[in-house]
Formats: sequence, structure tokens, C-alpha cells
Amino acid sequence: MNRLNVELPGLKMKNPVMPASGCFGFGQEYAEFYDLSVLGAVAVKAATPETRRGNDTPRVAETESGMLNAIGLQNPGIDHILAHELPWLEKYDVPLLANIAGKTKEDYVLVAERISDATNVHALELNISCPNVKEEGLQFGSDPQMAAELTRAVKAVSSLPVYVKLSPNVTDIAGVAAAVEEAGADGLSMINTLMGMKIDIRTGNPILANKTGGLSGPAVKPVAIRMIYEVSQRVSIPIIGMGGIYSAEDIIEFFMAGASAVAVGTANFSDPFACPDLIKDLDRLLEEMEVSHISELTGRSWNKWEPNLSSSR
Amino acid sequence: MNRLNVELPGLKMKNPVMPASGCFGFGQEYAEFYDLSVLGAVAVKAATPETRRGNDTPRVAETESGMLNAIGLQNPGIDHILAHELPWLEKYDVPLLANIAGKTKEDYVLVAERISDATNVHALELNISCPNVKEEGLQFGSDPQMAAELTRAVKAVSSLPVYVKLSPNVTDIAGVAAAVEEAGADGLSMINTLMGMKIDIRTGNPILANKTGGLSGPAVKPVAIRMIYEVSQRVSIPIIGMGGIYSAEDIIEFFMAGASAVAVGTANFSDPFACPDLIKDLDRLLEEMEVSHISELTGRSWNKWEPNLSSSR
Amino acid sequence: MKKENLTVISQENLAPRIYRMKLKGESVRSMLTPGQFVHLKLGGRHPLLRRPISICDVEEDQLSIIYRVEGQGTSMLAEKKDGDTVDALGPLGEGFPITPSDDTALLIGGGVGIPPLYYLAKQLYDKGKRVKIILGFRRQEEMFLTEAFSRFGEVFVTTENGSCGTRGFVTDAIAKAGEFDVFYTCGPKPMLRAVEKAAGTNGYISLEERMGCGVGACLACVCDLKEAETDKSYVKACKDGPVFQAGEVVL
Amino acid sequence: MKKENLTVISQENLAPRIYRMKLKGESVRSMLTPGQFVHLKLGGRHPLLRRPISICDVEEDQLSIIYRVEGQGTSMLAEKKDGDTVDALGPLGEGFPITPSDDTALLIGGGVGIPPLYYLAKQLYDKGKRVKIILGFRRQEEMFLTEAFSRFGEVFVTTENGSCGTRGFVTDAIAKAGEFDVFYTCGPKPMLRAVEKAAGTNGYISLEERMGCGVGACLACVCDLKEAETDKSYVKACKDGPVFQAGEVVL
Ligand SMILES: Cc1cc2nc3c(=O)[nH]c(=O)nc-3n(C[C@H](O)[C@H](O)[C@H](O)COP(=O)(O)OP(=O)(O)OC[C@H]3O[C@@H](n4cnc5c(N)ncnc54)[C@H](O)[C@@H]3O)c2cc1C
Ligand SMILES: Cc1cc2nc3c(=O)[nH]c(=O)nc-3n(C[C@H](O)[C@H](O)[C@H](O)COP(=O)(O)OP(=O)(O)OC[C@H]3O[C@@H](n4cnc5c(N)ncnc54)[C@H](O)[C@@H]3O)c2cc1C
Ligand SMILES: Cc1cc2nc3c(=O)[nH]c(=O)nc-3n(C[C@H](O)[C@H](O)[C@H](O)COP(=O)(O)O)c2cc1C
Ligand SMILES: Cc1cc2nc3c(=O)[nH]c(=O)nc-3n(C[C@H](O)[C@H](O)[C@H](O)COP(=O)(O)O)c2cc1C
Ligand code: FES
Ligand code: FES
Repeated sequence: MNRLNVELPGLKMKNPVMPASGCFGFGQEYAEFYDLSVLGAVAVKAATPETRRGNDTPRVAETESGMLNAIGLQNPGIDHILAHELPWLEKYDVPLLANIAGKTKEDYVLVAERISDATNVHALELNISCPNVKEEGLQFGSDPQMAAELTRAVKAVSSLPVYVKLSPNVTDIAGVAAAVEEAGADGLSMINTLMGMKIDIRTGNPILANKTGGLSGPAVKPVAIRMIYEVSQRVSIPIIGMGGIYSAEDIIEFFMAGASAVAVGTANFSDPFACPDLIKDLDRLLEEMEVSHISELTGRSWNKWEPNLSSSR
Repeated sequence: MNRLNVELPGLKMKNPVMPASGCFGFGQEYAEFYDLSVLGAVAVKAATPETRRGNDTPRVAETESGMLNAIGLQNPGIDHILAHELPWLEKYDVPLLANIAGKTKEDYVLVAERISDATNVHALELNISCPNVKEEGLQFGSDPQMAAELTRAVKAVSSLPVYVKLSPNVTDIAGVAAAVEEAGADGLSMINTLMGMKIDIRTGNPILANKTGGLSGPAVKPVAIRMIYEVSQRVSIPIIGMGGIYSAEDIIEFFMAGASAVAVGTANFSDPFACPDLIKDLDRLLEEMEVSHISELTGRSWNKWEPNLSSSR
Repeated sequence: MKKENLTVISQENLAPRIYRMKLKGESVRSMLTPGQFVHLKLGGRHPLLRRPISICDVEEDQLSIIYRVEGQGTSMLAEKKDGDTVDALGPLGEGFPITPSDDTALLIGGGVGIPPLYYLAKQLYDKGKRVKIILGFRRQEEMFLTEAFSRFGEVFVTTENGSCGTRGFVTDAIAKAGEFDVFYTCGPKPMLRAVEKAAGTNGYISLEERMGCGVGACLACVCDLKEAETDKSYVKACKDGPVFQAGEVVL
Repeated sequence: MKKENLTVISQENLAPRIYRMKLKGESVRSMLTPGQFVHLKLGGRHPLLRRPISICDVEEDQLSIIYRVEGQGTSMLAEKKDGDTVDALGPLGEGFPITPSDDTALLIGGGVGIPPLYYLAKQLYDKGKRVKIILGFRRQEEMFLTEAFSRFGEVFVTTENGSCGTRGFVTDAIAKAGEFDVFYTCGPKPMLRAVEKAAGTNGYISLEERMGCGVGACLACVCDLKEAETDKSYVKACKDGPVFQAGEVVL
């Protein structure tokens, strides 16, 4: 019996686990460890119109139960991604969620339009929340109006489902979520990283060359759970949950908070086999818990009535 | 030589370490472990006009490198605090920072006015950021205008220096900081807890009776450091830094980010001797680092010129 | 109330996931009252908070505790080897009072609520009281301490599936145990509620509440008083308890 | 590139804070190239990330590493006892190439940049190359491996305080070492810059960059290429390196 398959707009997934954008490159590296077809989906690294060099190094710093990163959206640009990275992934039976970033609305529209032609891209993920890029991206994530407008503009040029990746660095994340839903978003991804910093006390300088960076890993999980709990009660589009997932129990917690699928980021760095191991563990845990299908758990923390039988399985 | 004494508005401190509000009651319990006069100051538990029962239990849940709490501002009310709690503390040679909370501006003004008469209260700390109390407090913390107005109202009734305790659950903490400085705040305390949640996967319910709670402990330190780094460059009033302090190295990091004193919360629960141990370790570490006075380190991560010689020592 | 690194001197598996650990240290000499607990810090910073565990027995400078492996903290406890140390804060809280006027005591324990009653049974017995003990388990395989208790008085076992003793819950054995002057109970909340209902008000109840500080400072562990006093409407399980008079607090 | 729990077979203190650890496991048999590294996971979830450590020597299924205790990860490594295991991912990265046309190799190592050069010296020597070795330390007490290296060639020591060998930095011994065809260097960045300046371009440099994944996925460890190629302006230290041709990347 299959307890794990889920279907989200555009994404027919064997299981609800995908690597998170930026934590898996375009898959090549992890393909040396396992067959990528075992994954539910792959969220590929952010694409921008032009080649991006990213920030200076150091770009990562470890914190208690977490890490900071300030990669700065380094990527080879949409042309190269279309010509080399995405075609390489075609040999795997796995849907792609294409993460898109940019400086302006026009940037997002351009990348969305072009990347939608790739046959293995099944949905778009608008990264309106990357905190590591100066004077761009971020304001889209903190302003409901701008986020909605961006969503509308991208929806207008692409027939693919659009997921908006929300920033946790805001006063009212549910407000942003509601605004993008209203603007036509098909799903949400949350959360992106929390803005943080670490100082090397021997030098007095921030460890990251960019000074601030995005906090990810188990440290942020309670914040992610709270936000998904809040947003899932406010919107009716599905949520891809992420932020500190390291165990199958964590995945169940994200579902119970309100997620319909999950993404795994930092855990890949601790263990390259994180995703396939989580998928196996999750299946076993659901069996132990006598849960007949993972999607029954979505929103269980607030939705006390019977499982929604119309949900995909 | 004394490397540790610092002077902040209203607070002449032997050393820069105080227990954080809500994590030390009114001192009685920890006085069974050590002499409270060794502390730089004590931030006492929040006072409200009336007796508060607080939230249902469970009120705490552990997370990775952190904890969630939803005490709900339980306190015996200003009358009882003035009659019993503060007088008991008079036998110690330590200045008090009185934490104040309320539902309305009038609540804050009332408590501020009355508590200012206590002889051992040397400064006020406006808790505009407690995330565990429904429909109150929080909106003061997320709206710069309301925070400023509240600050002004309290300043009008009390001659004591006023510290405003900022919420990290906002898009633009520096905006709130600048607004309260403009309104006459003498200092800032930051950060209060991040809103979070944890679900018990065996039951599907949030562990806390209040569902959401405030995240504290080492997990949040990178967020605190980032916010202090940002705010200290924007305002010129001193900052009492807090959020995950567990070691003397952490204290140095908070100073380098921009703090002029620190508060220690959760660490007291892990070890009742946390504060006196930190004070000793800090002195030793400064000696090792050949720092002649702790206040030289304030803002070192962004302030690369010579130490400000006019700073207190 | 001291903080000390106690030394592990033995570790024994009593039943599935149930262990008895003996620890040695000077502060143990002050652990005189049954029902008090120690607050254990495991593993440096992970987990972050201490874990409350009841005092099960004390002999001079040796402390016995009995614990069930539940999560990270108790798993780390189970991994300790002889000679390792455990950072223990204690004794904490108010324990069971021994009331001179009561001659026969009924002790009612369920699961890991049983350990503190052992030290209590021993002290009652040493004081010449008559002791009766009801011990509730889920099933026979999970039983522990039943023989040790029989040194101090008659033991009545209940198991949920009837695999040993009376089938059902501890309350199903109260009638069988017969008369008593005072009762003492410790176990999960639903059990405490049932016992309070069945056994009356001359008794003492030990509560398990999630704790933060364990010393009375954080207000994590409060319970409402059934009848609020003028200045006090609640108590702290860690400091005013974990033992309360039956009927004193809202369960 | 495998993940395996290697078994600790010995641990030795070589100098203050410097340890040599020997580990055993099947995956070690594939660790053939000097300059490659293993990525070690210590202590479950704390610390969260792996730690890169160079391969210092390999004999059949036995790996030697030499490390300096810096922070949490290396402290935990130092606490390992014989029989404990260490989760190791490796071999990772591209190591030092041995170029057939070059007869005399100059190896220049500073501090914990020295260990990977040991395995290299051994292989060069086994291939019949002439090997000269410059080893830089801060002071005499911190020296290690100098005798072991002398099996493979002439060793020149430098110490910053002059307590042994040439006073100064590794670059101060290059002239003394005389002629060479190719150089190999590993050490802190300022040293690498100085060496690149002093020793020319026929050589190889091993870089230490802070890493996230260690396998090329996170882009934590990128270095700019001095001359960007059409499709490529940067390299990843973990995957394309840590060894690069002198002059290839911006230091
Ligand atoms: C006064 C008192 C005395 C106790 N005496 C004993 C004893 O003698 N033997 C024994 O086996 N257990 C006892 N317990 C329960 C014991 O404290 C928990 O089983 C233990 O804390 C679980 O920790 P963990 O890390 O293994 O589990 P986790 O579930 O990982 O713990 C997570 C958090 O929840 C708290 N928690 C989990 N379960 C409980 C619980 N039942 N009560 C209170 N807090 C809990 C933990 O302290 C920790 O903060 C006692 C509890 C209290 C309050
Ligand atoms: C390819 C490579 C090979 C290495 N080989 C060796 C070796 O053979 N022997 C040896 O002693 N050291 C070596 N190092 C350095 C070693 O990785 C660090 O000293 C170690 O990671 C410090 O970890 P920690 O937890 O003790 O220190 P912490 O300072 O607590 O580490 C915190 C974080 O910073 C990173 N970090 C700290 N210092 C360095 C550093 N110098 N380089 C890269 N990351 C760092 C850690 O990996 C960790 O993520 C190598 C580094 C690299 C990149
Ligand atoms: C090194 C790194 C790079 C990331 N790059 C991106 C990115 O390009 N686009 C994006 O939307 N999110 C990016 N993220 C955020 C992750 O996709 C994810 O939202 C976040 O890390 C929380 O999940 P985790 O705790 O499992 O890592 C990145 C995270 C890390 C750690
Ligand atoms: C149990 C608990 C109760 C708290 N109560 C208060 C309070 O009454 N008023 C307040 O301003 N902050 C309160 N706080 C927040 C702390 O003062 C502090 O800002 C926060 O915990 C971060 O510091 P830490 O990580 O060192 O604990 C409380 C925190 C905890 C953990
Ligand atoms: S646990 Fe802190 S008051 Fe009881
Ligand atoms: S460490 Fe992740 S790409 Fe090199």
C-alpha cells in the first residue's frame, strides 16, 4: 500500500519529500550517492536572468542547531540552466520545482516565462524571500501588495502552477500568504531562512563576508511550525513545509501543522543520504502510527474533524 | 582592575550581567543558590495592574537548542509586587529593572507610575513584545507609532529611565527602535522571544496549552545578534542584549554586535548558577583577550575606530 | 538543595525501558524526604533543560532512581556507565509528610509514579506504620519493584490486561486493600483524578508537571488551588509540590 | 566517495592540541590520492555540520589523519577512544596530481596544512621523485611529523620565533631548499599567497575554505578563477579542489 504519494498542483509526487532549493544544486552531486528518482520532487537552485557570482566567502557559519548561509543566489543564469542543468535531470523520473529569483518584477517574469518551457519543470517557486541579496527580492516578501502583484505577473506568463516561497522575517506572514493566494498562487513554500548573524569574537568581525545570512536547520523548526500552523488555517492552497527537517518525526510535525509536502535543506549537508533515508523512515513511522495515508495528517493540529477524503492519494 | 562595571541610564552595574525578566521571578528562588548582590542588575518578572493567572499548562516545551514558553504574564499584580516582592529585594545591593506589561496604554502608565516609587527600582522596561498574551502587548511591539506613543506616555509619568523591550517578530525592528528612541526611550532591551510552536506527534496537538509560545535559548542567538547589529547602528541609546546567552563568549559576541549590557534568561533554568558563573568566566576571558574594559567591545563588529573613551567605566 | 556531579555506581534494567540507577555523592545525604526529586542535567547543552526524576531510595550517600526511557534525556541516562557522572540538582520540592496520627497508610502508584513511593514505604515501615501498597501496570512484563515493596507491607498489583493481579486500574484494588487512615499516590494525572475520587481527602498526591527551572522561578509548573487564598491562587509543582494534599489543587 | 563508520584504532598526541588518529574501514581502500579529504560527522546533531580533514596517510584499510583541536568538532574528535566510530564521508575532492615530467618536488606546508603533504611525499618518493620539504611552525614545541618526513627527502624547518630551523616563514626557506621542478603547498591563505608569489606557477595549492556540504551542492566554498572561462567563473574547493594549480584561483 502506498501511504506516501501526494499530489500538489503540478507535482505528482511518489512521496512528499523533496530537497529544498539551494541545498541540492541541480542534483548532479547527490546523484553520485543515490538514484534521484526516489525523491518526491526536486526544488532546484534559484535561477536569475543573468549569471550571478554571489557573495564573497566565507558564505556559511555554523550556529547552535543551525547554520547561516549567504550564498547570494550564485547561479549560472537562465540560459545555462536551460541548456545544461535541466536537460541533465531529464533522465530521472522526478518532477522539478523551479526556484526563481530576480531584482525586479521583469526579472521574475522573464525567468518564469523561459523556464516554463523546460519539459521536466512542473511548477514554479517564486523566491521572494531570499534575505542575502541587497535591495532586491526581500521587499517582495515583506510587502503583501508587491508579493501579490509579482504573483499575478508571473501567473500571466506561465501556465505552470506557481508556489510562492514566503519569508519568515515579517510581522504578518499570514497577510502575505492571503495576498498571494488572492493573486492566484497555487501553493506556498515556507519558510525561507531567518535573518541572522554570527561574530568571530577573535577578530570582532561577522564570520560571513556578507555579514548577515539566512538561518536554517533544526533551530528554526519551531518558527516554521508556528507559521505553517497559522497560514494553513488562513489559506486553502497547499503548503510545502520546510525549516529544520532532520527526521521522519519532523515531517509528521510539519504535516500536522498544515503542510501537504515537505522540503529538506540543511539536513543534506549533514548527511548526503538524508532524503532517501527520511523517505524510508517516514514510511516505517506511518506504519507504526497506523496512519493509512500521510495526507490524512495535514492540519491535524487544528483540523480535528475527519480526514478530508477527497485529498489525493 | 575592574573590567566589568558598566553604567547605563539608571543602572550603575558592577558587571554587565543581569537575569532576564520572567526567568528569575523576583529573585527569591535563586537567592537560595547565591548572593544576588553579585549580579549587575536584576530584571524582575513583568508586572501588570491586576493579578494575572497566566495560561493553562503545559507552559513550556523543549526544542532543539531552545525552549518555548507561554507563561502568559502570570504575576501577582502591582499591589502585591510593591508590598512584598520589591521590598524583599531591598536587602541586596543590586539595581532593579522593572518589567511592565499591560493590555492598554493606561495599564502601562498606571504600573509605571506606581512602580517608580519603589526605592530599588532604578529603571523601567516596557514589555511591548510578549507574544503569549492574546490581543494585547503585541501590537505595541509591531507598530512603530504605537510603540512610540506608549513610550511617550510612560516617560510623562515617570522620572526613571525607560527601556523598551523590542519584539523580534517584526519586519523592521530598526524602525520600531528608531521610533521609540525618538519618543524618548533611554535604552532598548532586545530580543524578546520569537513566536514558535511544537506539536506532540503522538496526539497531533500543540504541546503548549496556549498552542504557540515564545522561543528562547541558543537557537535564537543568531537572530538576536543580527538585530542588535542592525539596531545599534541606527540608534544612539544603549542596548541590553539577550537571546540565548550561555557562555562568556556569547556575552562578548553580544557586545561586539552592539550591546552595552546583557540579560540571561533560559540559561538560569539549565543551571541555577548560570549568572554568577558567567560573570566569573567573562572576567577571565577579558583578561585572556587583553581587553581592559568590556565597554570597549560595544559595537566592535561595525565600529572599527578607536574605543569611545567617554563611555562609562 | 545543592548541585553536584553524582557518580554512577550501578545501572540495572528492571523491565522493558525501565532502569534503576544508583548514584553516589555528598549531596545525597540531604535527600531525606520521600517525594522530593532531583533535577538532572544530561549532555552539556543538548538537551537544554534538566529532567525531574523522583528520589526512589537513599542509603547514606547513595541515591537510587528508577526511570522509564521516554525521549532524549532518559535515553542519555540509560547510556551512562559505572563511573560516569550526572549533574544533579537536589533535593527539590516538598515531599510526602508522614502524619503521626495515621496508623495505616495506603500507597497507590502507577507506572513511573511508583518509585517515590518506595522510599516512602520504607520510612513508614521504619516508623512502625502499617503499609498497604497498590501498584498499577499495563501488563505483567512491565512490572517492577513489586517484590521489594512486599518487605514493607501487603502488595496489591493491578494490570490493565489482567495478566497479573487484579484486572483494571489501581482504583479497582482499593476496595480489596481494605481500611486505611491516609493514602499517598503518584502516577499519571487521570489516575490521580480517579484515586482522589475513590480514596477521599485524607491523602497526598504527587503531581508530574512539565518543568522549566525546577526551582520555582519560571512559573512553568503551576497548578490552580481549588480554593484560592487571599494572596495565592496557585502553587508551583516544583517548589510547593510535587506533593499536595488531596483536594488542594485542581487536577 | 562513500559514507562509512570508521573504527578508531589509535589516537596519539603529537604536540600541544595536535593529534594523530588512525581509523579503519573498507572505504579507506579507495582513498588513493593525497590532498583529498574526509568529511567527518561528529556527535549526532551537535555540531550540525561535518568537518573536513585531510587524508594524511593510508595503508590498506587504515587511514591516518592529523588534526588540531580548534572548536567543538575537533574537541569531540580528540575525545574518541579506541573502538569508537567516526562517520566519515570520503574520499572527497581532487587531490595533488603527480606530474611525470617533474623530477624534483618541493613540498611547503604550514601548521595543519602539513598532514596532506605527508601522503604526497610518500607517493612521490615511491615513484622515485626527489623530494624536498619545507615545514613551517610557530615555535619548536608545536612541531610534528618532521622526522617522519625525513624518510622521503630533505626537511627544512622554519619557526616564527626561530626556536628551530630558519627563523621566519616557510617562504624564508625556499631559497635554501634550492632548485625544484614543481611545488606543492598547503596552509593558511596568507601563506599560500606568499608561496605563490615566491615559488612561481608550476605548482599546486591546497585551499582551506569553510564548507557546508563538502560535495559541491551548496556553493559555500567557491573561489573565483583568475581567468574566467566562457561557462565558468568559479570553482568549488570541495569538489573541484581543494587542490588547484598555482595561479588558477584568486587567493
Ligand atoms: C516531579 C517529577 C518526578 C518524576 N519522577 C520520575 C521518575 O522517578 N521516573 C521516571 O521515569 N519519570 C519521572 N518523571 C517523568 C520524567 O521527568 C520524564 O519522563 C522525563 O523528563 C522525560 O524526559 P525525556 O527527555 O526522556 O523525554 P522527552 O519527551 O524528550 O522530554 C521533552 C521535555 O518534556 C518533559 N517531559 C516529558 N515527559 C514528562 C513528564 N511525564 N513529566 C514532566 N515532564 C516531562 C521533559 O522534562 C523535557 O523537558 C517525573 C516527573 C516529574 C515532574
Ligand atoms: C579541505 C580541508 C582540509 C582540512 N584538513 C585539516 C587537517 O588535516 N587537519 C586539521 O587540523 N584541520 C584541517 N582542516 C581545518 C579543519 O576543517 C577545521 O580546523 C575544523 O573544521 C574546525 O572545526 P571545529 O569544530 O573544531 O572548530 P569550530 O571553529 O568550532 O568550527 C566551526 C565551523 O567553522 C568551520 N571551520 C573552522 N575552522 C575552519 C578552517 N580552518 N577551515 C575550514 N572550516 C573551518 C568548521 O568546519 C565548522 O563548520 C581542513 C579544512 C579543509 C577545508
Ligand atoms: C546553503 C543554502 C542555500 C539556499 N539557497 C536557496 C535558494 O537559492 N532559493 C531559495 O528559495 N531558498 C534557498 N535556501 C533556503 C532553503 O531552501 C530552505 O528554505 C531553508 O534552508 C530552510 O530549510 P532547512 O532548515 O531544511 O535548510 C537556501 C538554504 C541554504 C542552507
Ligand atoms: C519562561 C520565560 C518567561 C519570560 N517572561 C518574560 C516576561 O515576563 N517579560 C519579558 O519582558 N520577557 C520575558 N521573557 C523573555 C526573556 O526575558 C528573554 O527576552 C528571552 O527569553 C531571551 O533570552 P534567553 O534566550 O536568554 O532566554 C521570558 C522568557 C522565558 C523563557
Ligand atoms: S519549573 Fe519553574 S516554577 Fe516550577
Ligand atoms: S562545501 Fe558545499 S559546494 Fe563546497
